[in-house]
Amino acid sequence: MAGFDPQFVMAAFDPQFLWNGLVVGSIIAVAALGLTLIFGILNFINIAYGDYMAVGAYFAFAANTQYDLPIVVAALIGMVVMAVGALVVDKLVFERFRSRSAIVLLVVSIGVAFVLRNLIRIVWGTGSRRFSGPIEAAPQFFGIRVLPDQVAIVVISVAILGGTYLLLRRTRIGIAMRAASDDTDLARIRGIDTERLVTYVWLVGGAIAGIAGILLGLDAQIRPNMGFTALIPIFAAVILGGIGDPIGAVAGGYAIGITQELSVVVIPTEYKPAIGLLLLIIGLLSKPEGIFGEATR
Amino acid sequence: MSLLEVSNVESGYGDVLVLHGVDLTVEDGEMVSVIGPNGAGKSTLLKTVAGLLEARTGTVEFAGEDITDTPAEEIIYHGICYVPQTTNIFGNLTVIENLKMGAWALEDAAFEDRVERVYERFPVLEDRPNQRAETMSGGQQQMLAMGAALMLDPDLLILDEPSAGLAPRLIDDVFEKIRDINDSGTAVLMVEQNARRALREADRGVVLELGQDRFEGTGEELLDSEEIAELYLGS
Amino acid sequence: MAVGDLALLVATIMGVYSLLAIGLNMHWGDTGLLNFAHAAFFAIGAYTSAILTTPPETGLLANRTVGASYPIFVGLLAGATLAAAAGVLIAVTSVRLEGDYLAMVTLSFAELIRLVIHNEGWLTSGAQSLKGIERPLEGSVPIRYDLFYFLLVLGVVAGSYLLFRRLAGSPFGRVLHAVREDEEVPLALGKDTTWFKLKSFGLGAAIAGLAGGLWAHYVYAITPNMFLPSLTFTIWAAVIIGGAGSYLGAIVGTAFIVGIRQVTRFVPSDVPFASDLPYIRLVVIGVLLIAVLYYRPYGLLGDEERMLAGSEEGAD
Amino acid sequence: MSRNGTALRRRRFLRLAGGASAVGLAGVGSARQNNIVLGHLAPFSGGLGWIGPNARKGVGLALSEVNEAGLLDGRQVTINRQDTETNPQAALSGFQTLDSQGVVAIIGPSSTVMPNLVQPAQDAQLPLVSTMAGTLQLDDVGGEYIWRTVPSDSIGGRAQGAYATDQGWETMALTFKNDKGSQSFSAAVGEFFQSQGGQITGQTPLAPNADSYRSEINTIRNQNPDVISMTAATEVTSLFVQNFRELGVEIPLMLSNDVITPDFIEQMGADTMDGMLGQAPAPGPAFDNFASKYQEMHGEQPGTFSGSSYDAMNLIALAMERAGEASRQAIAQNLRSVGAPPGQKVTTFAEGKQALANGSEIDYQGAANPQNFDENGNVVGPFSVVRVENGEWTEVETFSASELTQDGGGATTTTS
Repeated sequence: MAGFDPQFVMAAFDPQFLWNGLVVGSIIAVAALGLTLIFGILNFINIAYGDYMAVGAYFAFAANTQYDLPIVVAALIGMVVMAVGALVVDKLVFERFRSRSAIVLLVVSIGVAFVLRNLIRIVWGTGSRRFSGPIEAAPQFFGIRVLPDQVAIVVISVAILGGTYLLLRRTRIGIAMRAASDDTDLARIRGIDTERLVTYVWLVGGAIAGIAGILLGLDAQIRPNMGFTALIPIFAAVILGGIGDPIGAVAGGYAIGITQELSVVVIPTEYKPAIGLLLLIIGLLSKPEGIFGEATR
Repeated sequence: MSLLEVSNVESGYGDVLVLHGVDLTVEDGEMVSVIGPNGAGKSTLLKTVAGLLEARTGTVEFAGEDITDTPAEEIIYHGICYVPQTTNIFGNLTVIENLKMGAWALEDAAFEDRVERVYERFPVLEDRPNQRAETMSGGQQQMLAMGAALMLDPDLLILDEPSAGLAPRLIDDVFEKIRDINDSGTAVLMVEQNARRALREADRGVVLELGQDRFEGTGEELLDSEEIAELYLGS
Repeated sequence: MAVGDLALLVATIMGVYSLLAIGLNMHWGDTGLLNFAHAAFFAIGAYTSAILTTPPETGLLANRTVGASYPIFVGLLAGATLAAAAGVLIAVTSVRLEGDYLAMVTLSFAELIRLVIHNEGWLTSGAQSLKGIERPLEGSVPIRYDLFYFLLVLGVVAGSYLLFRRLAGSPFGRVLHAVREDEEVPLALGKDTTWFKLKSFGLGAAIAGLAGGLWAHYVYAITPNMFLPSLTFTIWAAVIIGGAGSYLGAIVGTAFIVGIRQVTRFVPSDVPFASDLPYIRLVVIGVLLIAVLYYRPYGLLGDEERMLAGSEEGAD
Repeated sequence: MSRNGTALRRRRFLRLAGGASAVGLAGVGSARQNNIVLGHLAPFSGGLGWIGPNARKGVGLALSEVNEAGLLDGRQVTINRQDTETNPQAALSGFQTLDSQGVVAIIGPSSTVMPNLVQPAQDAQLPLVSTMAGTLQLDDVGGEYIWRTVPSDSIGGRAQGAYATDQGWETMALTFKNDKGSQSFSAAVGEFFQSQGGQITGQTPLAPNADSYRSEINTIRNQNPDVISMTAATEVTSLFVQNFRELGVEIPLMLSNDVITPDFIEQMGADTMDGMLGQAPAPGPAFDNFASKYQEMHGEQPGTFSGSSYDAMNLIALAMERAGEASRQAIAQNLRSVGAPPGQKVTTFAEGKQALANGSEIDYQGAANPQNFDENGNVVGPFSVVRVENGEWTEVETFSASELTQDGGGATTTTS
């Protein structure tokens, strides 16, 4: 199916694909930002992160369709629930393993993922859900179909990325987060209570995971395994950007989103998921410190 | 009463004990160098004092207070600032951010004043407040590490191999700064690979071997001792 | 009779999964490698053996044009070999990575392999079941076939158990343990640790491939959905619950997890939440995994054997 | 969408109520001895987990009717339900669990797992009647122990192909969820459409867990077909339709029978669905009666595969009644004769029992289908093409069973 058919070459410059890629990239970028923040300080790969996204989306869904709250309010509820939820999971589980190796924590996070994902299935069933709102043909601008939801996704993403950037650059606590992500021991030597920072990071990272899940649900559907299946491109973004580097993660997110959407031009659609997988592998194998970022380990 | 008093401390990593009962004192305003072969436990000793490692037995007292089990994040509030050998700056942070973190324990209002004083001592930092720390040269990084540690104006500055990996000309600079800091009243406890140099600078030297303090004396005494010269100074 | 069939089926599943757990225990328990590609090795073994022993299909959906009629033992052997080769290939690229990064890379490789199996119908029948897979010696064994097959699997499990246990206690195994504890030490002693890791990866993958072949020739038909990452996670849970480092633990852990699945089938289907049972079961496995890691870091049986291994090493 | 919540709660309530009665029954030891146990093996979780409950409710309705009328002089029938988890290994365990419990027949699962059960069913000589497996892979394996109460995809696919041909559409794009069942159905549509002289512009698989199908839809649009045939279950279809509408594509879209339900229109919105086409087995002769009883019992309209599950349960019970005994052999040997002509047409177990008692042969007319098994255990039946008009699926054309089977089995491929 693929090949150098002129039609495909044309399509490569189709701004529609670029716009779609930008939307998908925005979601991956936000999700990758939360993941890399958490990783930066806690130093373990949290497999359950995708399920945090799903939990955020499902709580927003419940607020939106089961309690008929406006989507904005519902999204805030989803964010808050997941911010607190991430902290609760930490207190219940991860905190007890803080002194253990990153590998043990990774396996523990698999257990957490099992629990969260299947609780979702028990509570909300296995089928897919949508936020309320009609489905309408998207208006066209310069030949690009642009949905209001998509615009919202891009705008909200930029707001969250900008807000987080300011938090990390301009506030004492934000700088401390970056400092602790650089080197926890040195942060402690400076008098920074890293356990308290960990609390803030779970709150911020959990909220970001929640909103990322909501944005994903807004663009696609809400499903119990939505986060798990999104995890590979998100990890790929984090790794391309250099683990623990927020700006790199965001850049990686956009790069992967756009690459993924453009990929259908040259490869059969059924291999679209391979893009994230390949980028993850290549990213880890070629430059562990990331293509856009700096080494932290 | 000494400023720092380490008594019979045992410490180590996991199952491995590195320090087997070490005694050490630092007086007010004194500069003390700890020397000894690789694996003698020099860094372990500093980490134990700084609260990054727990002392299994023994006590650490500072200014009359028992700080033996005080965790690392609280040590600084007692007036001790520790500059580790590796990663002693936050590489991803800018110079000014590193200094801000150095002043974490401080009220915001006092920051401007302190940063001015650090700039005076390390003018190289004033030129590049927004440079990412890890893009600076090794010597500049060492200056930043010390500068950040001095933000709180500590009573005791602990330095782990401040000259490691630096070119000879830069080593002179670093020791000059340390001398300077000590002269302005801050006590210094320093571990050095470069034993001769360290003993020359220090008021007093302590030789550590196999996790125990073997010799102690003024810098000159140790430098003059044939036994020490043969064993540890590689003459 | 029928009760016996069920018991034999469950025991056979336990056997096949035990082989997976034995392979993973070599990776994780002995060598400390985070292999998350185990389902892919299992799949490679299953598909290789099935393709080599099952001629191309006919009919409307028959997109598989590759197939042969080699004897089943050839298929099993080829499956194990190819799985081992895949294991070594993946390891060559990534074994130098730190543990958790290795986990992500191997997981990605596994998903890529599954994607290829799913989409290359000419080779694997793709999303359709590769069906009509023959059972070895069916019709020519003097005992009940299910019993025969169980005994075959049991034999392979016993043989692998003895072999891998022996390997773990041999000088080879001791190097693996040293790599697991602290790679610097064997490196300092002049051991080419990368080579040892590759061998560990290959051996563990080979046994997973063999398990795949045995599975394919038992269940008549295989589909890509049998090889999802959740299978890898399940085997991980089994190894950790059983006790990393202990081959007996790997088998016990597997029996435990397969056992939960089967026992809960006897729950009457009309109790509340009965239709959520598969999910409740996974929640329970998740909680158990965390609890075991917390309360018994070395699993149900891992403690003893690691201590044993330690004393043996100490005696040298 | 807000109805999802209430539907969920209601389901939970029914389940609890069902639990109470089952526990009560289990307490009566003597009644138990006389019980005939049937197995119901279906996906209650995993990829097709949403189908299981439909099947359960269909079986449940037939079960209550059978028990009320009294099978074999009033013996009670109970159901042992096992979940396939949409996964062959779990299905095998479930099958063997049922076998070990001595069930005399199994009401069976979906295409995903059926190929793994064919041989075990034959080995155990245990009749397995699938109520949901349309896959072409089963076309030629049944007739003794393997049966199904849904037509093969080869029949259903022809209805779509035939309708497209009737409309004068010359080119068709195929797109399908990248799984076994959907691929099978889509292949059947394409095969028949080509055999009628149509041209296939491309086949686009849809990855099951994708976050959007926009790029895929763009690819399809670029093929510029006269019609698109899209085969997938609800999840993929809903996202596809959403993206399809958002992108403003105007090409006629034909959906597969999984989504031909009122619920789906309600979920997506009537405006969104307006004008979309679909095909489904035409309701069986007994459908209306079945649907109203179903509504009464479960408080909702029958879902996908509810009818075929109802039929399977009735056919198995009638086979036992005709044989006069509850054994695997008896069921296997009598299924065809109670389903197919000649005989008195009956639509419920009670009618059939009566007729059999009077010494007549019977020809069961099902809710989903006339249920006349061929020599391979397949059923054929009429198919309807439907279109969404004013928020309802409205029949636009029906193809009789003979129209869909007349030109022989494997239609010849005309290369495009």
